Amino acid sequence: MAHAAWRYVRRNLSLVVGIVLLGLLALFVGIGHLVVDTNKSRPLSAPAIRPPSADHPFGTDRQGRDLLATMVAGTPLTLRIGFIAGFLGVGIGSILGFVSAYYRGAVDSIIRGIVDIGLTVPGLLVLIIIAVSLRKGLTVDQMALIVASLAWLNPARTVRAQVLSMRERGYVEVARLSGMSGPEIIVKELMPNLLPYLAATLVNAVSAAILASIGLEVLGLGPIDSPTLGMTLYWVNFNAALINGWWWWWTAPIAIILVVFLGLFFLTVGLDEIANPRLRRVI
Amino acid sequence: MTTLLEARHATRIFGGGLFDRTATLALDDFSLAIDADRPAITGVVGESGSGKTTLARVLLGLTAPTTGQILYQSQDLQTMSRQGWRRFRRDVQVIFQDPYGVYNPFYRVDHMLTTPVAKFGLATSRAKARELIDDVLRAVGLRPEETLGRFPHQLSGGQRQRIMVARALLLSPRVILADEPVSMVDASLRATILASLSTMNRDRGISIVYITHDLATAYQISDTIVVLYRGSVAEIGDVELVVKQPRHPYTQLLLSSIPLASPERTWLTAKEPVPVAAADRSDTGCKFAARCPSVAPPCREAAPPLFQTDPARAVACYLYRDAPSASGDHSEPGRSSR
Amino acid sequence: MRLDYLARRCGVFVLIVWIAATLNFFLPRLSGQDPVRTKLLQQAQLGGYVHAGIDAMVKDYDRRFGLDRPLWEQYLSYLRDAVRLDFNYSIANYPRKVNEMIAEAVPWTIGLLGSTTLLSFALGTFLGALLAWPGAPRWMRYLMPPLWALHAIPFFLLGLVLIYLLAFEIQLFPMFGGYSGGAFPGFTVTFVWDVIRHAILPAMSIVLVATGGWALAMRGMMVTTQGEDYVTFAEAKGLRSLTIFTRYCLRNAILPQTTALALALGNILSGAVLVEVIFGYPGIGTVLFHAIRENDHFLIQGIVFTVIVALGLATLILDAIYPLLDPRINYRRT
Amino acid sequence: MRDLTVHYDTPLGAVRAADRISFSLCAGERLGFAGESGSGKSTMALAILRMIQPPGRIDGGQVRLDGVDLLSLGDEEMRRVRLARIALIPQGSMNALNPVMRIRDQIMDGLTDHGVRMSRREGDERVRELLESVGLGRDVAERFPHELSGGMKQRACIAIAISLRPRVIIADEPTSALDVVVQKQVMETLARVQKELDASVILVGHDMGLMAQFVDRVGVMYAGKLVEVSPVREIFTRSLHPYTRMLIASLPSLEKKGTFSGIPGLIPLLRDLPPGCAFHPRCPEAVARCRTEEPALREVRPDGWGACHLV
Repeated sequence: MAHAAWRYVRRNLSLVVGIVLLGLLALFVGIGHLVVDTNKSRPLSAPAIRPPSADHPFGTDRQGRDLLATMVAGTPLTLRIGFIAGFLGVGIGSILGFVSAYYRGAVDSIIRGIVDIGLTVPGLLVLIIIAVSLRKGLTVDQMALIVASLAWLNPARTVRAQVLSMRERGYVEVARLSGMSGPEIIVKELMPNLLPYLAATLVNAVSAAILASIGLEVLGLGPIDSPTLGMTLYWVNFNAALINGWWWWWTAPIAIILVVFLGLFFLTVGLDEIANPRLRRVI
Repeated sequence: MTTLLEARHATRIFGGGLFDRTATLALDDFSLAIDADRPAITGVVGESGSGKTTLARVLLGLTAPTTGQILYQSQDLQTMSRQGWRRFRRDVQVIFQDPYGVYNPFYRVDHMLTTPVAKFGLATSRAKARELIDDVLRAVGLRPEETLGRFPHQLSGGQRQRIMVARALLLSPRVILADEPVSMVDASLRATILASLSTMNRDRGISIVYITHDLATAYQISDTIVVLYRGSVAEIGDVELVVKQPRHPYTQLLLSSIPLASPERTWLTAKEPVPVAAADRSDTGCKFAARCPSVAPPCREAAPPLFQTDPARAVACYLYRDAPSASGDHSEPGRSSR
Repeated sequence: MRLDYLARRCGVFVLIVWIAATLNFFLPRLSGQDPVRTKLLQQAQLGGYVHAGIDAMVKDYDRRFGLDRPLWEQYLSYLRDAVRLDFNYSIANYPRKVNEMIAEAVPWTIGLLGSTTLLSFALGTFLGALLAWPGAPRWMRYLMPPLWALHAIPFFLLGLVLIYLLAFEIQLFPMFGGYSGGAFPGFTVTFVWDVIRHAILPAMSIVLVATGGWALAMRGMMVTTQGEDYVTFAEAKGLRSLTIFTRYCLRNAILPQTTALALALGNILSGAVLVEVIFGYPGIGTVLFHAIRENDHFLIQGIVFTVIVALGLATLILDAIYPLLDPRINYRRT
Repeated sequence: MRDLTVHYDTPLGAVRAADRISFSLCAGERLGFAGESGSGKSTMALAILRMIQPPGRIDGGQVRLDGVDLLSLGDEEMRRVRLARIALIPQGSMNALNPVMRIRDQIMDGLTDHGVRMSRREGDERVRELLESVGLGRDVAERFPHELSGGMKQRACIAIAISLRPRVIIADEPTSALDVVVQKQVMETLARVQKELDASVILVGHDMGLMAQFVDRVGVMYAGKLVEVSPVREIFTRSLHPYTRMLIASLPSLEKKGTFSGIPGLIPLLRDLPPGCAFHPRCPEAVARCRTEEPALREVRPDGWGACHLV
């Protein structure tokens, strides 16, 4: 059994590395919630600007937040934004992708037009305009919805491309001639082959959503009082932590963000390899 | 003569939309009738780009003709009721060309057979369904235990194509449309599959439309042959007449180009190769004019209609304009002319 | 054929410009009340630091976008201004005009963004091609994993790390800003050198990340191209391996790479905005950051519109160049 | 060629795609290799040009051209032999021409990489000459591959193949996927060009009709082995191997109906070949000896080689 497991690991190295990284993160947050008192992540709950010490392993920031508590509380919030926006994006995107690729006609050209133009427009700027307009106290979930508003563009494009190529295959025609209806063909014939691609697209969308949300937060457009990773970086920049040499203040969020992105990246590569084995030789 | 499946002046144009000026005429005023009473094998022969596949898709109702009608039991497909379509889908089956693209890699090959059984309710119980499937597999020369339960990539192209034939057989159809069924299969297996097609026609009374680029296989199993050139019928008639005494210059060119597997060396003539005229897609006149050795002025003005040169053969060529013109609307091959 | 293709591409560009203006106009109005008006009125009542300009602006704003005017009329006047790149005054630093401030910041962003994107694209593509070439030196193999891992990190994160390591600890480069405080902007050698020293860290944080991405994509494309029939035939023709590498593999693999560049411009710019904010680099990003902080709606809308249009232009240029690379494009309907 | 053997490493172990192939080719002769898919005919042809890509590898044997064993040459020497002395005409179905290069450049780069230095004008002249020799107009030089029809692309490949007047032309299924009328034109061009160069041609294919009308001698391959080599006339009248006879019988003729029949059974998988003669499970004339002992290819009659115990 061990040999087979080892062979599987060797074949899908990227996938395993991705899962391990995200597993570590989940462990950190899980144990953190048990061990650390997360409401210490609120301002004035600890002496300000303390380098990492016994009672504050990650040190404290200028507003008196215990950074370990902030990380333990903030990471799940950022991930939540990523997952909500990612799932919404892929959900809407794949439905639109499916419909436009399978039913073609005017619907297809409209969706294709929106997607092509939408992707050339820099997403962050549009999100800024939206966030600025909504200005009154954003919550984490509202943040997710804002990011989701553009997160569906890329999934729509990739799913449409996949379905278009599959649709020409013979087995869709045979299914139709065997009496299967349109939706049935989508679910029974196209969907199973699409799952690996969908999974890779989902992980991509989550990663892009997290990046967008952190970007907005760093610009100060995030949920001001929540301890998400992006907001922590905003305060780092706001208080010029770099220049003042408070290195511990930004190392923690950056380390965690790195683990998040590397984990998701390896996961995408791993899933891509499963989606089309030919890629396997490339890595 | 009651017709089973019939194309009446079917034409299909691709492109030609708002921006796309290059409209391609895939099928041009094509008429063909499959006889309901005497199931026969009709061979449709044509080069690539002659509209063979478009014809198959139009007859299957997968693509609607731009003008003209496709009738099944004298009902137009466009206006047929849902009930009518279900019957049409069951009675008219297909064998596709590519044994690799026709199988969904996600499922085992059984999926190709179990789906029609379920969808058309061919069997009351699972055992009955399995029995039905085993029969058709044996009918095409495959052993069920060696074939079922396998994934497509575990079977050879020949085996997969035979499963496709079995699938068509499963629904005991009245017509089978075979679009290049053996062109991607090895020579040794080609004969076996074509033989099973002709036994299906002979024993089970299934009319077959055999679409191919290979005139020799068409000759071997067809009763009637339609020679297609860029979407329109060049010559149509009894297979012996058309192959042994070809009338249309294009049919003659086709026959002379086939290298025969015999010791006599007649194929490689030493004459200078015919200068390949750029295929000018002139709209008016006979489409073959540009390449025709006996082209004449009338050929360039208008496309020649079908002339009934023999009781069982019609040719679309002005060389035979003194013959009575075949009944344009409804040319039944193999029937004595009125 | 070529003109038809270009005409369609220009059509898309005009569409992008129209969308940019529409987004700018409608999105703020999503939440019912017009945020610009509320901001202006707030500013006027403040009274604390009264500056006469605000009242003039409020009157001017009401004249053009007054509540009595129907929405579409407001929209039309907004469109007219947008096309003329006139975005009114900057609320926060009146009397400076918005397009004045943008004009100042744009060259910095183009300098940083343009150079880093081209550099990382060229370097990444060349590296990716080499990695797929059997004749490449062995040690190249080990270059791939670091580049690859770097590719997963957002630009501005690497920026933070670089500032700490190369500016704070080792003081090799300035930590902040586009040029030293006292320096007098002008085309003197010292000033230019000073600008370059300031731009190195931001540039590095973009190039190091983007290069990995291009290398990975190019290597994938090269591997597929090497499997193509025309490469096998090229070998059968006894061509030199360098000829096959450049004129057969590279020349074909570069096509999808260029399309990917056109698609990636949007993301690259979003990343660059954040890099500028982290480094306080005087480009569009920092101006936008301050505009957001001070709720300067006119400036925000001006920047967003200009950037979207600029990207639309860049994509149009790339689309115009593409047929030169791929002769088939003239005949194929895009 | 003496005992050429080619292996392919697959996850399920090494597969012998070509097994001890031996034959000799005279100057100006047309030798055909017929066989179905998986018979190893294309592998053998590519092995001559030493173009077997990993996971394939040539394991033994010799390929001598004018006395020089090509398998012992260095890579650079072998590169110079390709096109100059042995040229390949690719399969008709492949897109063998570089889609982003004009035809003229795809002819010229073959010449320049073999050290042929000529001015632009001489180059254009040479290209025009080559194109005309394969029946293509002068304007084709400036065209891109997607602007040419299937037949024209294949003739352009022939022009490239003969650009350095090679001694041997290997045509690997040159007209597969071409219509029968275009096929005839392409083969006529190949015949004329071969005569002008007095080069010899190896035609690899599965269409026995094409073999009958084009080549002088035919080698029949089955499951990686050469089972018969005979002059074309004798192959069709008194062949030495049951598989050849059944292959010919499976060809639909235009003379009489109902004369062609398939070969029962399945094409064997190269990784688990039956013991003894690989064809014995499908051979109607198989005897006990066929199941145990593999028949060697021997000269049964003058210039007639067969690998069958019954002959």
